[in-house]
Amino acid sequence: MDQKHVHPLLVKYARIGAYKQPHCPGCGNGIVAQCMLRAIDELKLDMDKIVFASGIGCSSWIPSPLFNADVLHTTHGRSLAFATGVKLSNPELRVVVFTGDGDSAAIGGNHLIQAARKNIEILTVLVNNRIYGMTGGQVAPTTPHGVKTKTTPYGNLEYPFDLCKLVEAAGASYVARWTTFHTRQLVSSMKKGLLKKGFSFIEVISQCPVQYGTFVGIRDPAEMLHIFRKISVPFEKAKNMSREELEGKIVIGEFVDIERTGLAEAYQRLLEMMNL
Amino acid sequence: MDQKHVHPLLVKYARIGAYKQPHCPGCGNGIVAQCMLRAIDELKLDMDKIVFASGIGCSSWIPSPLFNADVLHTTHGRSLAFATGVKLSNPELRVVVFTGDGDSAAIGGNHLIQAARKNIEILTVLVNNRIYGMTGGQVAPTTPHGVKTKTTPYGNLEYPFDLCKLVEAAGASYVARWTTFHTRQLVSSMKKGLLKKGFSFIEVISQCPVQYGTFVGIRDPAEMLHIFRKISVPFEKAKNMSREELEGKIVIGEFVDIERTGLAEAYQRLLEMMNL
Amino acid sequence: MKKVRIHINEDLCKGCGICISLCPNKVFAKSEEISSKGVFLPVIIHGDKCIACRICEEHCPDLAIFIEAQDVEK
Amino acid sequence: MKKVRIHINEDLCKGCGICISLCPNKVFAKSEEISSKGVFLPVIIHGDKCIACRICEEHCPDLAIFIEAQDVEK
Amino acid sequence: MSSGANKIIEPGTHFLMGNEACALGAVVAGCKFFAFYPITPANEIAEYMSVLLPKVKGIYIQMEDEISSIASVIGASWAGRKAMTATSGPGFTLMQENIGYAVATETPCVIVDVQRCGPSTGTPPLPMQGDVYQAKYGSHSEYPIIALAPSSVKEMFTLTIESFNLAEKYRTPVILLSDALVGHLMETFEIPDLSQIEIVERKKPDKETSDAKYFLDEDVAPMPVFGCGYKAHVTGSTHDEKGLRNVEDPVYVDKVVRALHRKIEKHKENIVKVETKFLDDAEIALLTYGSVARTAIHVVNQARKTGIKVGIIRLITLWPFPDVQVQSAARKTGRIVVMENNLGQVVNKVSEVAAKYADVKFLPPRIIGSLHEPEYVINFLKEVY
Amino acid sequence: MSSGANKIIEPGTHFLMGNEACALGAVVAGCKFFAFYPITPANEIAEYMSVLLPKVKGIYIQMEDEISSIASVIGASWAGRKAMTATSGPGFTLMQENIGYAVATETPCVIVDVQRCGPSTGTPPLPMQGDVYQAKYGSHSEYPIIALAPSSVKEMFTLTIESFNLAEKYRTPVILLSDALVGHLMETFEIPDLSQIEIVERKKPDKETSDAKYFLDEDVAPMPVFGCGYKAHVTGSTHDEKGLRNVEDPVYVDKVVRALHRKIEKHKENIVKVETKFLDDAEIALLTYGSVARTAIHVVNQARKTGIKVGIIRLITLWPFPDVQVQSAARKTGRIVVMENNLGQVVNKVSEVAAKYADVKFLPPRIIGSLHEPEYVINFLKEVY
Amino acid sequence: MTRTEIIIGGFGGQGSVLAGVILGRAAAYDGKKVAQSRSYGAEARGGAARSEVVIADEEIDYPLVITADYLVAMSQPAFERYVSKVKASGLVVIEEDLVRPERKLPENLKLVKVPATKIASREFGRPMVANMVMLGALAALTGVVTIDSLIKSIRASVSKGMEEINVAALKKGQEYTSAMVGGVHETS
Amino acid sequence: MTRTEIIIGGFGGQGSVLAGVILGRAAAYDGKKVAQSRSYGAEARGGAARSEVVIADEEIDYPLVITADYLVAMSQPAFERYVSKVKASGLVVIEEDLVRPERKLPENLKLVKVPATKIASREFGRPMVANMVMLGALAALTGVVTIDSLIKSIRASVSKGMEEINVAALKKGQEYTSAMVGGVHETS
Ligand SMILES: Cc1ncc(C[n+]2csc(CCOP(=O)(O)OP(=O)(O)O)c2C)c(N)n1
Ligand SMILES: Cc1ncc(C[n+]2csc(CCOP(=O)(O)OP(=O)(O)O)c2C)c(N)n1
Ligand code: SF4
Ligand code: SF4
Ligand code: SF4
Ligand code: SF4
Ligand code: SF4
Ligand code: SF4
Ligand SMILES: [Mg+2]
Ligand SMILES: [Mg+2]
Repeated sequence: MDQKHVHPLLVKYARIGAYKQPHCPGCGNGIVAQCMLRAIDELKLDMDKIVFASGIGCSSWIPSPLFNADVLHTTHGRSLAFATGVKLSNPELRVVVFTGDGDSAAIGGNHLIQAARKNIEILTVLVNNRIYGMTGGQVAPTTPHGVKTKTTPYGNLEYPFDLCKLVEAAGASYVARWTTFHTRQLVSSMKKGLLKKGFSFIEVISQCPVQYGTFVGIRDPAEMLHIFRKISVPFEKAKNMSREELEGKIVIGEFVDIERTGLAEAYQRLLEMMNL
Repeated sequence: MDQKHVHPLLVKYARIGAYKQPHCPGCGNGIVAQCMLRAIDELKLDMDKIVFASGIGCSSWIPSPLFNADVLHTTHGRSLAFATGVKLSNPELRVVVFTGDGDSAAIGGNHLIQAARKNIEILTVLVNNRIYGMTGGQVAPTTPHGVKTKTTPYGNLEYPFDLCKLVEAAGASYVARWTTFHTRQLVSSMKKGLLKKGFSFIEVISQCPVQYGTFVGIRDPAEMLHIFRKISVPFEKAKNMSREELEGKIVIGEFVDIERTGLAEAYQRLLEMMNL
Repeated sequence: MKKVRIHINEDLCKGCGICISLCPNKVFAKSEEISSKGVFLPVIIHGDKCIACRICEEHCPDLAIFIEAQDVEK
Repeated sequence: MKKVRIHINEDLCKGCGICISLCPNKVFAKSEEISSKGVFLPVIIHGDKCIACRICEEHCPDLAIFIEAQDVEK
Repeated sequence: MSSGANKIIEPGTHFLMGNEACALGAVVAGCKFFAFYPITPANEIAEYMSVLLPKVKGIYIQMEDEISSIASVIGASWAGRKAMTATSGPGFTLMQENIGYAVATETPCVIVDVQRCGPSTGTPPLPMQGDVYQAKYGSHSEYPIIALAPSSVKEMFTLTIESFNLAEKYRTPVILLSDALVGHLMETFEIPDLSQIEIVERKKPDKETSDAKYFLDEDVAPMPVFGCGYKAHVTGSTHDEKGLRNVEDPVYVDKVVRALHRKIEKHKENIVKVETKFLDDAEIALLTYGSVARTAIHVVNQARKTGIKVGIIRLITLWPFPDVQVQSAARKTGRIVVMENNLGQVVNKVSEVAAKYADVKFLPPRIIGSLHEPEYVINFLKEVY
Repeated sequence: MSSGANKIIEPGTHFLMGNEACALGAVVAGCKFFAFYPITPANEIAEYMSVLLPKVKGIYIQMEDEISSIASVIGASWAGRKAMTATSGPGFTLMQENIGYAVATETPCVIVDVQRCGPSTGTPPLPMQGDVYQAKYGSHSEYPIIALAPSSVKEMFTLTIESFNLAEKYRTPVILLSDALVGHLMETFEIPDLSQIEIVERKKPDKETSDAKYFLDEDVAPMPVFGCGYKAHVTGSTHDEKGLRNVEDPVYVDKVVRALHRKIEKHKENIVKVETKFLDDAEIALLTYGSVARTAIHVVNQARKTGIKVGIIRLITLWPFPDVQVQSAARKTGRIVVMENNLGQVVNKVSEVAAKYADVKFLPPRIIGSLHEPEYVINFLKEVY
Repeated sequence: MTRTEIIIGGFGGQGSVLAGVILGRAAAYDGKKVAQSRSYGAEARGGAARSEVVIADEEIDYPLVITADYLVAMSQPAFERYVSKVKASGLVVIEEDLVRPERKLPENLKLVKVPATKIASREFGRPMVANMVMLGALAALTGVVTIDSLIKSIRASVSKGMEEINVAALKKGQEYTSAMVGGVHETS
Repeated sequence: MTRTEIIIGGFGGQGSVLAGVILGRAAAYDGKKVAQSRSYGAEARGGAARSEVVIADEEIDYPLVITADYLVAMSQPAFERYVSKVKASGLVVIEEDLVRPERKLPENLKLVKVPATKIASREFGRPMVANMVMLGALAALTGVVTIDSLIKSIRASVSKGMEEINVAALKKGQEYTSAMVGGVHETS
């Protein structure tokens, strides 16, 4: 490929031969990928000391194969459990998990809350497109009430998770939500998460023009980004809004940012004590 | 057995030949069992229209085989998923799940939060003895920080879940916590839960004199009940206490009590609409 | 006043001692003899002090104890 | 003032139109021709209006577009 | 509960995807509960079920994973509904613990496994026949199972119905072992008048029985339904005929394991189905099943024209294994070539039961994960012939 | 990393439970990561590991379930640690998806399955040998596995070490198929000087290689370790030698499936171990493994005294199946009696490979879930002799 | 036994699979036995998609294409990959602007070029219906299915509201090629 | 081959398993080969518990009891269940207050009664150490292991702080029966 026209972040951080993103045209996952590379670049982190883990789903292809680093593309829903083994084994490695709303809010829900409770030093980026993208548009535990999908032809009878609230209740050290429109805030959150010594969770509301878009009648990815901008409400402002006012809105911002000893560090302390 | 000396609740509600509780002497699970039978008795419910489901663990033996009703003793951690199938299939049945902190806060954590999110009309009684009782005293996701157990010989490095907070964040309609000392409050909560048209969750902090008791050095079940009484703080009072003041305390009370359409009812409405 | 009968079921009781310890009026004591099932049963030592509060009954994990109480004329 | 170069990588671009739609200054338009890969690429129609805000770059899902900007003397 | 299928299905020629035919078959069989977790290449079954079921008062629910999907199916079955789930490889693996529970508790239900390429995540949209042994041995310990292998869209319809019938008749989970090829294939096929299709309904116990034994019968015990006063006690722990747990004495383990096997062994003759063609004068038999049978049938038709005396034995039932039928084919032909889309599974069973009677050869596809090409098979036959 | 085991283990006579011996063996082998979810009858392995590991800078972690236990073990292995988990029936079932992942990604790790009575929850503290086929076929699709069966406390120690050695040598998960009897048995046995025990260390790739191929080697590819600049790409999807995903073309499926099998087949001779006794002049061979072998050895010792010419072939390796050795025993004796604590698993493999050469009979225990009693076996032998 | 085999291939998103389904269903309406199969890339995304249709008068045993009678190629990779599967004297219909057949053409193959995407964009503003243009062309050139059945099939297969535009595109394809019937380009 | 087989049985919680472990470890200290196995009720709870110990000079093949030389019975059910496994001329030691041997006794069995729980309660206020009293009695009556090894074994087996009381209980059992050696009750 003509390197002249290749994005500097790709030249610097992409696996050779993996420049081409594996996602559909206009998919938000690529935006998230770019934000992560930018965060790493701005922090000047060594890619050789980061492990990227992911599960199964479109969002789980963000680092795989694009990122030129150690990449652990695992089974559906289990990436956080794999990542826990990596982090405990070598606490000097930074561990970043990319996952989807099906991957970590459906089948992997337990690993998500347990990782938060354990406060294991992992940054988790959950790309929430409110649908199962990869398998073709089935309802997810994040799909809004009433929405028709491939498997809710008469409308979704269930209610979606507020994932940030859930992860906060489970004990995470850092919790934030942005959309793929809010790339700069997202990069800055990612930088915080990369440096945090505890479990960090960033939910990114993302467009899936091909599946979710089809069901809600908005197939244009750019239009989705415009809508994200319009319906996003900063956390601070949302506090003073009623439940009705918040209907259909996306509350964005940083919800939690506390300090508590992470599990890998606690374990290292134990080892030091035992092996004096 | 000499029926004269048999507890009236056993005569009325116990399976023939199952009068003898399968738990260790002084175990809190029996107290929870009695409270449930009392709640049913006070509400004059028909046992033939209640299904009791449970997982695997000492606490999962509460209805099995004692309760003379339909009992579904399932696999470890999965009782809520089985119960969901029962409830959706026959919404006229009341469904009650007994589970443990290992059963539903470790392996079954996902099913717990999903059931809460779906707001399926099931009453879940989680007996939290802060340990794996049945398997012999290993650390649980509810074991307090620092406690030594069979598998944390140097002290627990992790932090316990606040299960009520977690289930609330997931979307439950009714959430309460009591201890085995608070039998009357527990009975009254159970009555509410039995009548609730949404997901109800009652956490009961319970004594396990044989396993947990051994590790914390309190093997006398009565002493544990006295301690529960002492360290319990009503929710309303706890609101005004600092994090430090609450250290080592048990916050008891009703945390959530709201109305939201349950999933089984929503499904019934859909069926009615479709089959007009 | 109440006429109270305390029933202890020796087949079910596991000798945990909860009833003994929780009774506000110290109605029970622990037996000194081991039963054929290897259990030290509670024995009623102050039956007359029982006020039928049912604390013992409600906290017995084995439903091995219950109170029959009848109101009687004073 | 800035000297700006907009790079569009035709091998990577999938023609999603995000850059076209998000650019505050309408620098791009959609090509009328289908590329050999079946894609309608963005074309620069008002390159001079670009202020190097990088909104297009940061929102391109395929890292197919980026801005080279140099400060130049006025 | 009537199936209500006549409201939504017309007899006559249909052009459907295998997965859709499966959904239709389920509804015809009286399926009233379907739980699912999305996975390629099984999704179309669910998508169609989500449309169909509410029309016949059935329940479609998407669960948080495959473990809970099969769990809710078992719960639904005890609540009296005919129930099914569908999945593929990784999901089938996750279901195994509760499939074992269903076997142990004698819970009728149907599990469709639309096999894809593995191991692990593998290649989801491509077909393979790697889960044959897993269907029987995927859950720990020892238990019997029934598994059927459809070869066509038509059989996705008929064998789904048969799966329900067997499940209800013998109180057991039944596995429909399809694959990505048959699942995604669209074909024309005929649906007869629904009244001509045999549908088996569950046998319920008399209410009067005081000493109720709902499990581990000499034959098949009638099955109580929750909410009807049976006071059923259902457990995956070792139990007695009343369903009550005994986890002290190996005698009970022995009883459970043997009773579960006896139930299926006893009725094996009624369960097992194979299809044979040209076997009578065959000097070589192609033994095959599922999608691969399509090549085999083609090859046999072609080969006969060129004078090669080859016959076919197509296993419709994979478990319990059709040993009698395979042995008879072995005796008849003396030479068996096993064709399957894997590195050798059914061929092991064939050797086990028939190596004494026939020379058993194995022919995997040229490229695992694809159908055997007719030419490739014919060349192989010419070589060995 | 040095195992550090000499800090905590004295050579000489030990009186330990099988599960404890397993933990000790793991530490001696250099295990530095152990993840677990409690389950009877495997708990003592974990309890001892939680005490031992921190003393040798190892990690003990209790995870939220078995799925995450094996997941974290795989993660730890890629981070460079020798890693193990232990479980029993239901937990082994739940681990299967990720065991398949470990096979597909060529991740060394050890899984101890202390088998208990099933099916389903069954009877946890009692022994059974129900998981033999599951060890090979429990995960979907087709893959090879290595599984060993210890017969004594001593072998819980030695074969745990052997499991690690094989895992590291061949980049594969290895299953130690123990059972509740051997796991909970306490026995005296000797631990030699640790320097006399062979420990295999992982082969790492040269850093210089520009065109790094870390997977699907003709033999066994060296394994990159995370954090060292290898930029490894590890996926359970179908992949090429570089680990990069290709989920379009069946050619890649074929390549993965065959390469994984080739790796084990190629070294089968070095992997497979059986123990034979009195076979030379035997007129009948007892074929057995694991705890049941204890009865068989006893019986053979007794029978020889009464003139019954019976020999024994004890399988130490169950997978890959020792077909050559079994066939040789079959040829020698002409009669094989298979003894195992189930309704017939290894006996199927024996028939498959040896029915042509010997009469194969199956002898389950009198009561499934318990050891064969010596008298029962002797009576059987007298009958068939 | 009559047995006609068709391959339709293109980029993911061009609707090759849907075209195969519509073709198959049309043949079914014509009273034929039909087997239609598909292949596409990983789960949802896909870089390439292919549809195979086998049409016969009797039961179809082997359901995949053995040697194709017709190939419809809407992308260069699809053309290159499948052209070798077309039998001698078979017909290849290509998307004129997306396929450059120069190099890879075996002898005796008949080749027809259709600017389907251009037609679809120009006439309907919807490049996605290029697949129907191609289908119309194929039907007109070969008569493998009747146009009536194709129209019925489109109505039964596409999402509500999209029926007429698809039918119209089909007809455009039919028109574009019907002039050529009997006189298609020979392999160069 | 010398092979001595012992069964120790009782209610769950009486420490039959621990007694077996201590006995086995003591035999190991004596230089013997030992196999000790256990059985107890469902996972933690247990209504009954049993320990089997096989002691030999050579490698032990079959590790379970075939016919017991000695039975230590601390509960009625344990006695009734295992007494038939004791070989003719074997020895049975029973907890005097918890086992009523009247009915089930085969001929030729030697029987010794020890009021172990009473001794444990009376002397130490801890009924749980009755198992050590029984073990002391068994060792004194049979010499199957040395008392020194038993004491060492107790120290290595019980939880910290509980060593001395267990050793003391062992000695009480030893004392109680040592007078009897050679003159134990014959089966009535
Ligand atoms: C055990 C298992 N079940 C199901 C699947 C099929 N599957 C692949 S991706 C996926 C869901 C993807 O949804 P999400 O995590 O939201 O990712 P997205 O594609 O939407 O980014 C599923 C269910 C699988 N691979 N493994
Ligand atoms: C899949 C599976 N894993 C592990 C077990 C073993 N097991 C039985 S009960 C239990 C935990 C019990 O803990 P909890 O739920 O807290 O119940 P408790 O006994 O404390 O009441 C476990 C891990 C099992 N039965 N199944
Ligand atoms: S299906 Fe949706 S989430 Fe997946 S790659 Fe396509 S647009 Fe993105
Ligand atoms: S182990 Fe603990 S929780 Fe279980 S029955 Fe005994 S006391 Fe109760
Ligand atoms: S509380 Fe119940 S079990 Fe405990 S001692 Fe009293 S009567 Fe017995
Ligand atoms: S009822 Fe109250 S007063 Fe009477 S014995 Fe029980 S606890 Fe004591
Ligand atoms: S945003 Fe990127 S992929 Fe989309 S049209 Fe612009 S350059 Fe192409
Ligand atoms: S940098 Fe800003 S102004 Fe320039 S083209 Fe991109 S979006 Fe438009
Ligand atoms: Mg998603
Ligand atoms: Mg617990």
